[in-house]
Amino acid sequence: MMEFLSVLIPGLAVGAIYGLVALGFVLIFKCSGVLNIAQGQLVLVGSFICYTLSIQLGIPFYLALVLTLGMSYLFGVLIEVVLLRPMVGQPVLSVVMITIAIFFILSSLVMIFYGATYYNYPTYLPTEKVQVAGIAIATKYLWCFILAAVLFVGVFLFFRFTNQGIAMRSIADDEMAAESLGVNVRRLHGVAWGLSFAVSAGAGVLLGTVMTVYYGLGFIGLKAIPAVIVGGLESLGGAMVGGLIIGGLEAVAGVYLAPLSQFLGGIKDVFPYVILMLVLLVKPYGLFGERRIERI
Amino acid sequence: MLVLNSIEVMYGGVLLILKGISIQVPEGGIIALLGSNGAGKSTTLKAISGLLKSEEGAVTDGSIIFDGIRIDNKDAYQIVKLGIVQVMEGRRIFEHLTTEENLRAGGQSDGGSINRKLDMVYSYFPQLKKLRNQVSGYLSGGEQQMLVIGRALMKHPRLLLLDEPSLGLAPRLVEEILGIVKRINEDEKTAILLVEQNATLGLEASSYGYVMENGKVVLDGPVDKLKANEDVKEFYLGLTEVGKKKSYRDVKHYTRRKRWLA
Amino acid sequence: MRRKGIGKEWLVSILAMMLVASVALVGCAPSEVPTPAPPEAPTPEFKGEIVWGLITDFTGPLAPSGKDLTAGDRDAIKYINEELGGVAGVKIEPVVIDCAYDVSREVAAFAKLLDVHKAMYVGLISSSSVPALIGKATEKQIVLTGSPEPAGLFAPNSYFYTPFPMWADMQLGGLDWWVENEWKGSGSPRVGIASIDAQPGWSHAKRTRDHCERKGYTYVGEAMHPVAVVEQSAEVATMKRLKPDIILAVSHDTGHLTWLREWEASGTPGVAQIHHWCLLPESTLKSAGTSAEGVFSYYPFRMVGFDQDNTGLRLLKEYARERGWDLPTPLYMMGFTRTLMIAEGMRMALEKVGFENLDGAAINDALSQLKGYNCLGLTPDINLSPTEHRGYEYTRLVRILPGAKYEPVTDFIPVPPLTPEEKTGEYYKGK
Amino acid sequence: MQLPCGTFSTTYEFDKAIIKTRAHWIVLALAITLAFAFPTFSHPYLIHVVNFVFISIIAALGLNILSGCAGQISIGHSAFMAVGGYTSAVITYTLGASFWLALPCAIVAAGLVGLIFGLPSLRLKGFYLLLSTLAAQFIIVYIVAHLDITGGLAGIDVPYAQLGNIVFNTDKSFYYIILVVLILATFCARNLVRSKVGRAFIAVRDNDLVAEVMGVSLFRYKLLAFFIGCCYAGAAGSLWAHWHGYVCPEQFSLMMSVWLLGYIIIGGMGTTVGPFLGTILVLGLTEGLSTLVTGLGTTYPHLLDIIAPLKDLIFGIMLALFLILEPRGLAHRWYMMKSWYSLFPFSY
Repeated sequence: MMEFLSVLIPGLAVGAIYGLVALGFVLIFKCSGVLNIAQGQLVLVGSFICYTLSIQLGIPFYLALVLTLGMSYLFGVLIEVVLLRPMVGQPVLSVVMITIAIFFILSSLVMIFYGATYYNYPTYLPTEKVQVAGIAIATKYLWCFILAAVLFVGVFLFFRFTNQGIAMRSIADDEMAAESLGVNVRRLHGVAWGLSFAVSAGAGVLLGTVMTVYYGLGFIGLKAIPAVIVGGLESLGGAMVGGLIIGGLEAVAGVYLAPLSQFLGGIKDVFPYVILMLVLLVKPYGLFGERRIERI
Repeated sequence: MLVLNSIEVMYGGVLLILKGISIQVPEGGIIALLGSNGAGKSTTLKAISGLLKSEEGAVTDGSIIFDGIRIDNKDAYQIVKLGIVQVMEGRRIFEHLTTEENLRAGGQSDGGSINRKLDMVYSYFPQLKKLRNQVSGYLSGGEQQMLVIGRALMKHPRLLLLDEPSLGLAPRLVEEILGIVKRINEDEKTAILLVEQNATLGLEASSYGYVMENGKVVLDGPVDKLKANEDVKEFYLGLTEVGKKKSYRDVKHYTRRKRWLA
Repeated sequence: MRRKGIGKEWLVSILAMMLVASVALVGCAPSEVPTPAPPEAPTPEFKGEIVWGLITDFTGPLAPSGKDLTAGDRDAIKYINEELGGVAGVKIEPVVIDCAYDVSREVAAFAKLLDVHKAMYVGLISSSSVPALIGKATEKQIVLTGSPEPAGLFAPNSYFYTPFPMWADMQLGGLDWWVENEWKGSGSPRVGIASIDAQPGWSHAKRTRDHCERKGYTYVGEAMHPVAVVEQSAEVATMKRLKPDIILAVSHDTGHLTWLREWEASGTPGVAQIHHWCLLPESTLKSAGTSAEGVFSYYPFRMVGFDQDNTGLRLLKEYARERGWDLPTPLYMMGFTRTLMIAEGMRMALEKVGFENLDGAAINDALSQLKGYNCLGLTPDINLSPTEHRGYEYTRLVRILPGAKYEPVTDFIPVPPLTPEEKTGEYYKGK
Repeated sequence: MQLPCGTFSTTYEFDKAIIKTRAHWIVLALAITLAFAFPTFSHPYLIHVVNFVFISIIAALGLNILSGCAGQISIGHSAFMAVGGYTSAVITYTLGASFWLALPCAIVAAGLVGLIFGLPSLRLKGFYLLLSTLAAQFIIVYIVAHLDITGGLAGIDVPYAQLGNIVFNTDKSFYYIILVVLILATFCARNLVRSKVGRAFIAVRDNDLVAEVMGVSLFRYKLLAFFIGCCYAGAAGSLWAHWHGYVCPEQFSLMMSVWLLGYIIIGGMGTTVGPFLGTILVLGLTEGLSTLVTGLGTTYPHLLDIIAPLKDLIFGIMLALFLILEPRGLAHRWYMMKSWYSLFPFSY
């Protein structure tokens, strides 16, 4: 049991990061109906912004973190204005392709400015281990939970109780009707991208502190997709729960399934997708997804 | 208050839908816009409320003036700020939001206490208050229609554009809703531009009417005069003598007359 | 047609500006070479030119390796052209194609190098392209080099060469040394493998399993992680469950020593003995932090140490300084040495058949006769033969010290010989 | 589609025909002759590129039937190519059968695996389906990478196709096989859309609820769409394997699936000409940029590690620009040009 927990908890911590990325994904999908393939690249860019601010410019870490969130917000809005806005009213798959263009643009920009090298954040988070119920857990994992939770709760409250949040949810349901009520749809799409970028950047900073910052961090965008599906494409809370489920199960599968047979070696990598398939077969709209209320 | 000066609307740069429409809505009046399917009624409303733009449509000629301000180049949210709110055809509720969230989604940016506005809406539609925490997608058709009208009311509009509120509703419900609309018109001094396919209903509720055909206004006048018009009787109110064979001359007469009118 | 809002022109101009700006920024961005190299003065004394193709990764998951490897290739070519006057008077003209770890693009690049650029030798980087191209290279008689992956090395009449032993050879040589000299426990040592979930990783696991069986060690299992994913807490947990005494970390360079950080963070006291192939640049050591201390690793360059002095090392130090490095990186060294080795083969071929008759088959013939060549003193003697395309068969170990330093602990130790079975390509398929 | 001036449909046969005028027949005959003659005058490397483009087009045609016509968007198409490629490889390498037997087997095998992964489509729509096919991508590639019969991650050396004494081991000779398959594939794809099945697909795409009410069996047609689409992928995969002479799991990457979808979106969904135009545009652009970068790299070697990612940047920006200016795909522009041509000189 002890051993199981010591496997599970780091898995969940990574899952919290997946959850944050998934949250960013859902934010964009919910508000503008765009499936953002480049979500992982937002994480990557966020991580590097924080690196530049805190290491290269020497700004204190926590200030740099806040600045990163702010700058990412602005970048998100910029991306929306320059690339997504002209696509309003166009076939939805063309808009998805635009996000692939964003994928290329962002990852190549990172390559150009930072090169294919590894960067390390100095250890900001406390490094000592804490004993939780007899298991030694690195504090950085606990910090993952805490920071992820803070960001998530912030987004959740925003959506639940602010007028802007409700307006954004209304756009998700019926964009034109929202427009007819005076909701400035375009501006809110920008806000959605900004928020999404900020949340992803938060995930990027967490990843950076837990691991190494490098141009390949975008891989996490792919891991967020099973998390999103398990949670349900439109559900903010679902994204977080999905992330935790995927992260936890992935770690458990990697440790307990892989050694069972040669065939299962490397199962960790596809296990999230197996879960994805299973969830979709049982609950086609994820655990918390919105079933389209359809009438002919 | 609202003046449409011979506007033309084009979709996608090729499809001319409105070919010179002129309409006036006076302060506090109820105006009916009648016409059959595809006559361009909904397009006229969207041209006023600025919703055309998200459908690749544009006002290509003429002007729309509201209180002396030209609005045909403004975005939807700016027009709503000026006090024109459209209730779209087909009960476009936000189906995953609760009733109250639906109302709040409309009632944001223009100051004023939301609670007071909510109370106002609930006073017109007491049924909605009972359903305030229900997910609106599961409301009945009539309740949904009430919700969309209530949602528009949250903006305290000076002009309400109502698109086919009767669509797919039982006659009794339609009457109830139209009654409430009339009350809103009287109490709140909201002018109303009512689009109806059901001409009987439309003419009953309003004081002045326009008849549209093929992107043009072919006939207009005070309701009484319209009701008396032979063509309106025949083509919109269905009051032609049953069983009598229509002669080719009648048809010719109608088209000639329409051409003359336009 | 247009909606209102953003005009087309506006958008185009913004994007054009972004493009110009990024190009400008790129122009200003500090590159690793402080000043652009002056255009080479035309050197008329060359007898002719030979095109060398380099298929590499500047983008994609192997980009860090590709960058260094190709830098090594290019510097060696520069050295040959500028200092030696070419290979027997013939200039080498490199053509570099970036393929971003995409096999089909590598196959296309190979065709392009042959058909368009008329290359006479192709240097590869990724391990997966070796089996994809080995057949074609042999058909078209083009000498290939690449990372020393088994699947290509044992194909019959192969045109694939490497100056080095295979990764697993060195690893097992190191393992044997460690068991003899450092293993303090009783009974048989428990050996585990932490590697990439890709072909090299699995063939290492297979060979290690068989090697342990022969030597009487206990093989406890493996923890495989995807290429290019640094986060490896689950692999660490797997490894902890297996309770190994020694971990052979055949991590990809992207895995680095961050594995060790995870190991330490997992709360396990003490560090396992890790064998980590080849990459020990300072940045890697720093990313591992204190957790790497005491770990055994291969001598990063798998060659002679920097404590020695010879032409090759002086040359490397000079080039490294030009690139702003303290010491050349391992992959840079790999590119440098493989280029020297191929050039030597080419020189022999040129002497035998002359420039006019030079072709891939002649280079291949000459290369397979190479004996006792040590890459300007950078490697032990390389001996190739028509049936054995691996170069030298030695390895060296270092111990990592505090402060991102390391010290050599062995001299060259021979790697265990391959069994006949391990010399077949089939052995490396599957698991 | 508009007919040229002065041409009218006077019989049912004429109305149904795809090619209606003599000029069309001549153009088609010329195009096919040109395609067959192409290797005789082309640069060898160009043949390699064209082979790659043609194989991609075959796969894209299948994806177009699945996603463009039947609306079942898939982002795991290259995994079905892997099924085809591996089936073909195992049959020829392990069992020693000939390519001509392996190709149909590969087609059917990919179709059958497609059926399995098509099952969720009965309950899933839109992006949920898209993402479930992402699972197909990872799971299939994982399986072929970890089975012993498929050679694991080391892959399989696939024997070349052989017909009598002719061995199709060069780009030039294999070009003809690819071309024949491509022509057959195009013929089938073009006609499928016009058949009962094609109309059912379109009904399912546009509103599956209504389609079902009108008597289109969703179960049947959705699965059929997956079967047909994946058969095309299987053919492409098999050709790919025998052309390269080698298969490994890394060849069938997620990026390739994304690009297959990209080809048909850029080309124009639901049209037969779309996959052609989209594939040619994207692959042409990639090839052009790669050549540019290679050239620049030779001139400015010290800037290579910046120039290389710049290629991706330019690619991304051009892609975005293209989508913004031509969001409905190239096929849309193609039809506009065609109707302009057939209506010339009266443009209305």
